[in-house]
Amino acid sequence: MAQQSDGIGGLKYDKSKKAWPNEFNIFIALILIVAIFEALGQILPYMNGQSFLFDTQDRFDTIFNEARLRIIILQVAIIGIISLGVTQVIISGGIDLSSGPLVAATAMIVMSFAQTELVNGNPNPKAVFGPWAFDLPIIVPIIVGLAFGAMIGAINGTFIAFTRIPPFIATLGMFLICRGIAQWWTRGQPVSFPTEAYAWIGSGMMPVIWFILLAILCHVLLRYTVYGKHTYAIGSNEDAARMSGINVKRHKVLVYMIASMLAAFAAIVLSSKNLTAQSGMGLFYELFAIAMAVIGGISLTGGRGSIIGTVLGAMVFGVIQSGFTYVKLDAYFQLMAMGAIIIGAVVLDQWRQQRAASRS
Amino acid sequence: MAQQSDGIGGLKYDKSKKAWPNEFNIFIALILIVAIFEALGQILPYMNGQSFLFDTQDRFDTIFNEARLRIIILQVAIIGIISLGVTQVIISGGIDLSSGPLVAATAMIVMSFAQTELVNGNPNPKAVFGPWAFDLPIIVPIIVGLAFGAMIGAINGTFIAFTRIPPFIATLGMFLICRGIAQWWTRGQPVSFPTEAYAWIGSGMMPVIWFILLAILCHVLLRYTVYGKHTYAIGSNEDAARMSGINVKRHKVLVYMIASMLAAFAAIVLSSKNLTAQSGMGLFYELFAIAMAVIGGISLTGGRGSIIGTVLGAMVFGVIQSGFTYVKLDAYFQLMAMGAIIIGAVVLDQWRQQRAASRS
Amino acid sequence: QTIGASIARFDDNFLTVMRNGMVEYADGLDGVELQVEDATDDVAKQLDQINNFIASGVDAIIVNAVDTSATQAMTAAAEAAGIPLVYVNRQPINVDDLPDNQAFVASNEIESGTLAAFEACKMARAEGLAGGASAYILMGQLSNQAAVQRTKDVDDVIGMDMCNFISIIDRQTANWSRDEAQDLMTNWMSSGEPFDIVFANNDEMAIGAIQAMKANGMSMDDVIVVGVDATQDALVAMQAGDLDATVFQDAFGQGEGSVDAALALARGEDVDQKVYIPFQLVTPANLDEYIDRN
Amino acid sequence: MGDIILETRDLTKHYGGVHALEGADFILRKGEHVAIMGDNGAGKSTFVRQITGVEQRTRGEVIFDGHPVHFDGPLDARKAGIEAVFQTLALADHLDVPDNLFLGREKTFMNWLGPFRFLDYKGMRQDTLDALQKTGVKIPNIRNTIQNMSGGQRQCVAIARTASFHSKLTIMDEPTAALGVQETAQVENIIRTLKEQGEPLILISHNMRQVMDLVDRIVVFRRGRIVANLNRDETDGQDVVAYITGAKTQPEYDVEGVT
Amino acid sequence: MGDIILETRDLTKHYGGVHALEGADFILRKGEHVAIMGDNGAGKSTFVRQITGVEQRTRGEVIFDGHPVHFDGPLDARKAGIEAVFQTLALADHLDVPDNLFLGREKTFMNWLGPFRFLDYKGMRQDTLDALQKTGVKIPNIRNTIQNMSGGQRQCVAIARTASFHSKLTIMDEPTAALGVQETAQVENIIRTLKEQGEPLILISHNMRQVMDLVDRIVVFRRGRIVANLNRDETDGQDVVAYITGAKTQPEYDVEGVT
Ligand SMILES: Nc1ncnc2c1ncn2[C@@H]1O[C@H](COP(=O)(O)OP(=O)(O)OP(=O)(O)O)[C@@H](O)[C@H]1O
Ligand SMILES: Nc1ncnc2c1ncn2[C@@H]1O[C@H](COP(=O)(O)OP(=O)(O)OP(=O)(O)O)[C@@H](O)[C@H]1O
Ligand SMILES: [Mg+2]
Ligand SMILES: [Mg+2]
Repeated sequence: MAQQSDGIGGLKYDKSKKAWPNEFNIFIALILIVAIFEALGQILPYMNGQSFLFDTQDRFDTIFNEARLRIIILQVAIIGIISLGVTQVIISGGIDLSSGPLVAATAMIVMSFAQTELVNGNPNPKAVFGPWAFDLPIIVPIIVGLAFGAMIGAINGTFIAFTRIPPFIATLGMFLICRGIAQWWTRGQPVSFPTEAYAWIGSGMMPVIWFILLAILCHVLLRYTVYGKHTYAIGSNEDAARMSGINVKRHKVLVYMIASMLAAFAAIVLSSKNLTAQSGMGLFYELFAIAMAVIGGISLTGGRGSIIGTVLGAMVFGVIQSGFTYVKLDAYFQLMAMGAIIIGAVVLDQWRQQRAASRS
Repeated sequence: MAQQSDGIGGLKYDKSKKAWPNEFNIFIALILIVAIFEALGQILPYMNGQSFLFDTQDRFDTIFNEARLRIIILQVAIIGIISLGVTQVIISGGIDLSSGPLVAATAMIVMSFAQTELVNGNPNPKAVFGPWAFDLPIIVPIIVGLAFGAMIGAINGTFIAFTRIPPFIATLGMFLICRGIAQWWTRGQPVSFPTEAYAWIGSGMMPVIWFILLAILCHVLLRYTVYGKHTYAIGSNEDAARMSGINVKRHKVLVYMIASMLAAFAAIVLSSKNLTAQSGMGLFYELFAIAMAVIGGISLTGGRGSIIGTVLGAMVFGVIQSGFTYVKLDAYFQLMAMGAIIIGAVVLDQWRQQRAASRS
Repeated sequence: QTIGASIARFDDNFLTVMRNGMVEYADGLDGVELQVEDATDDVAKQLDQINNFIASGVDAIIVNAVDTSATQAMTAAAEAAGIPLVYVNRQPINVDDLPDNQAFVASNEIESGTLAAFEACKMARAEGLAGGASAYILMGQLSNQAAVQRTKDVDDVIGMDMCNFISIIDRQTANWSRDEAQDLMTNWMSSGEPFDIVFANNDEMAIGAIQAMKANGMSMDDVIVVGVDATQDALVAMQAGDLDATVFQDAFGQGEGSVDAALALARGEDVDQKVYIPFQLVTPANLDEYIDRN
Repeated sequence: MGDIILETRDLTKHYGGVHALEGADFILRKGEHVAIMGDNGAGKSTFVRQITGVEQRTRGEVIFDGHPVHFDGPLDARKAGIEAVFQTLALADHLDVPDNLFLGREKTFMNWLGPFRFLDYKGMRQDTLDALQKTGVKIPNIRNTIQNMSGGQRQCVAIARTASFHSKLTIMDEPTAALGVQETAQVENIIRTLKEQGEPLILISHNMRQVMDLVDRIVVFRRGRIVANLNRDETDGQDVVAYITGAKTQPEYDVEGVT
Repeated sequence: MGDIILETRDLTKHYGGVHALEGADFILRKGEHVAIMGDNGAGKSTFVRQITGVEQRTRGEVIFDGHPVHFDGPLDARKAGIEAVFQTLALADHLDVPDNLFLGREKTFMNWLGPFRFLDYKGMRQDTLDALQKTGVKIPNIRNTIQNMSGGQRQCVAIARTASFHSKLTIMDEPTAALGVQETAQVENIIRTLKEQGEPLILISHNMRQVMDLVDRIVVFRRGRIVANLNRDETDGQDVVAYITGAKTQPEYDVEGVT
């Protein structure tokens, strides 16, 4: 892009002082956290010089502890997928608390349509429906799940857009409703034994692949399409967006639908990965999905944030969780340390932003 | 107040069209919900014409089913106390997610200082400290609890005010930290068997009395003191408040301290009522405390809301919970119905507000 | 040797006793390091924790399953990494086809609810209620397997000819919590319907119900209250004559047993793949045997 | 009739007890430029908000281009051909200048993607520079977010947005309030161009010189009512001020109770 | 020296690559009224924000009342005796007029209660009416929230707030931009009263007539730099415009690179 052309009226603008992207801050925080764990491995006597990221026992072909690298991303991929949708909702000035229970409800429903007929040669003991629902093609549960997610999102969005109730309340109500649906579906009984095709969706590193693909898609949507621009505009100033002729109501419905469909897809991957659906699944996922986005630099008042940030935010969680197990931190202290690190990462981000803003 | 004096420049102002207070809407919603339950009692065949609020079996001196009236308030009194503080935080433009785990942590700590020496004549099997901590005067646990609450609140407030991190993140971090403290304090063991004096605090209808007293106090604080005015001003426009010369940082710390002290007091009442403290206590209390305030008409973007609204919001929850048991609703449907009612109450409120705004 | 353990929930009283059993026992052994993680009732998190253990290269893993139908994926993960796995306390769904280096030390959940409910039924008969008795059920978290199972046990017991004089007025969840049970019981009582029995899915809720009934001026001689777990608080309540029956499960012993099994598997030794630990009924009659055990 | 682009009959807006606008009968002919003047709080902006559907009126009729209209929101009004610069400017603070200028009518490609069609950033940037040039404003970097712009820069963006698109009626609520000497002159030029092109305009302004320079007719509001309808050529500044302050009221607007 | 109330030396503010204010040397004497003029985006508001501590400057010195100062925020500035009307007005939208007027210095009783002292609503309401009267604004109901006020009403509230309290220095950033003819005249009266009382003032305005009427001296900003310092009596409108547009620059301010 030609440099001169960004100013008008002949004012000077010093390009060299361009503020660096916010995502950079969180990236630094991530490196820092990894470095700390790596250092702890060397310092703590009981760690016997184990390495966090590197392969000190020659278990893998490369110099990295590949199992560690895999689990770091794998364990946040599913909440990460949810977080992609939550990011869009928050940028549009809303919030979505219903994603955790929605995951549970969707998983229960979807699994009922993904049952296999025979388990180890015996009849499936957990089937929810009759024999017609055995060994259905994999597309059936996926479509059912996405449709259910779209429906919940549409309800959320419609209430928020058309009755103007606060998103916090609409989605808190949906939180309870979805948890109710999840428990009612099989009266609390878990649903297991999916078909092999279904089990493939969340097997191995597949969750990570889905996460990356969807992250790219959402990034493009937000940055390069009208959909994204309007999402930012509504979050920045809803009245202005309306006065500028954006159909704010319709757009909000769309945003919540996309978010809920992502959560529903996360539910599919989750139930496939665990080979079971349980009505208690997804506990606190909504909070962690929001936290990932916020660590990624999103503003909860809307109008700012990015998918790249959210992905980095998810990575922070992944590193923390793995790191804690690695340094054998007591579970009680894990909670405390995770709380402290979340606060610390955002403090660092804020501090850099402020310094950047006041830089000469 | 003289009517003429509220206009300036001789403009006409039609006093008769004064908009009624927002709290009125939620009051109407409350009446409506009670009426629905009362009607269900008459309609549903298995209810045998039982009444929700009235004494059809001549068990009480008055025409009311006094047991019902008592439990309606009793079961929300403790979350209600938390909600009083959350209300102030939200009015100031913040949010407090840490109150639920704070209740757990405070209860654990406080109970350790409220142990009795003998249980059924046997030595107390749950004592956390040595004999020096047996049968301490009741003031000791209370002061320890409030001091702990004040400390947590001060930390929350300090981070939010001085490092400018979003309140959502600061208090989410504190959420994890407090849950960690609660579990670490006794490694997850519950603490029971308090002294008789301590047991008095939450016995019988005492929780309701505390709730009412504290609600009055908070109402006066918010409506009639400088503290309250500044809280509203900061929530309405933080920059304006700062430019007007309010010490925004100091004030925020104060608001979070008050909120956390209220939550700590709620923990004292709760552990006394239950005669036990457990690390899992207070699950979802933060969400319900926020929901009560929002149902009471608070705006999550700050600057608006009132204690009267929050108290009415708490009552709505109490009525719903009692009503569900009364009509023997299936547990699965309870969750769904509660979600629907929360949404419905706020929709009603919004709808009335909009009608009031566009009234001719 | 390093053992990684994932416990379903740290906030659970019973599991806390079991966990402490594991920790204390491991502390006493030389050269054994036990790392305990909290799965916070989240199946997915539990699977991630196992994978983290694998990444750290532990010698054996102990799992107290959040959801016993989610054990297939865990078994597969551990098997692929070649690390021994021991299920404790809750019987995994794939118990019959565990690989050689996996085992379980657990109780059969069906027993616990049945023992308590049946004892309540017998007591009611003894008190001359055989002509008809009404009861409430306090359920645990609906998403939790134990809650679903124990509630079903009650239904099964009152479905038997001997106990079908009992009718259930209402069943609601109090989420394992003493506080919610208190409020729920008070709500029930405010309708004024008379009742004779309270079945609680765990002791905490039984105690909550007892507290509510006492606050309402009811005599605890007139109601039969049964719970499950035999926690300290419950046994004290039984001493005071408030609680009528509960069910004891050797939490401490299970904890120790699981560590032993894990160590043995890690050394490549043969172990019993299935170790059942029976539930035991606790009533005021045999209360003294259990008072110091959990 | 055919030459009337906008007419309001008995247009009224009450906010609770505040009678912000009371029985406004107003006519705008095609190609005509009319100024609305009046004290602060006289109801000028309220009048505009009722016409553009930002708020729903208490009673009265709005007839636009021959048809009675009842816009649900500014989106409808714009679709019908009304462009407005609101006093509150209506800009999205976290977006940059091109984004704001094209908000709601972005240049795009691959339009078959519906709401997910792609943005033509390059095209919009070039058009933005052209549009801003006309207002004479100086902006060091149009990629900066609007929240970092000075008061006058913001106002110029809002004006450029309106001026860049053809419309049947343009409404500007105090467009030059925050503008400097040069920028004001430029915006007045934009308005003159509109006049030449025959596009009708409603201009709200407190600037007597500007009004006298630019418009054909002046309508004066006082305390929510129209109190005068003056041809520019038959009046002067002092006369208009007399109507604004209440020293005079035209007989046809002299309703009982209005002083 | 003793008669200088405010001096800035090399006051500079960069926002990233935007050089909004560059090396401003400025002097204000006690009792003096100075106007700052300049195009949109010239850096006038930025200058005010650095003095009052709303933002932290990139470099330079501010000497107020004989002492170098470095205010952490407007609270500090106000405590030191600087009252300012900001261009963004800084009002709390959900509060009513008296609340806004007294924000940060409420009338109270039972003051020993510290932050929990009680508000004297009655007293504040009366004082509000008196203060607003001076601005000539009309407001139907001062108990309405600020968000429901018209642009001019809001501005009058902000001015009344500043004018109600004595100070060592008053700064007004485009105070009459949104005001009607009558209200503007009233606010100009307020400024004259300040002059009579010997209170110094910095007035930012784009209104040439107003500036010529009211102040002693005019300082012109262009592209972040001061380019002229003119005594009112020795200049005229055309001359000032020449400095604003860049047709002229005073030799002492002619730095290389500024055009
Ligand atoms: N939403 C609202 N609620 C209550 N009163 C309102 C509302 N909006 C405007 N008003 C009142 O209506 C009256 C007219 O306001 P309006 O904004 O139309 O004035 P205006 O003529 O545009 O003034 P200005 O020149 O200051 O912009 C004012 O007294 C104002 O306080
Ligand atoms: N926070 C900021 N970040 C980046 N640039 C800024 C920021 N604030 C102001 N600017 C830029 O600094 C320059 C000076 O702005 P300033 O607000 O001081 O102008 P002004 O002289 O007050 O103009 P006006 O007459 O329009 O109010 C403008 O080009 C503006 O875009
Ligand atoms: Mg206006
Ligand atoms: Mg300015």
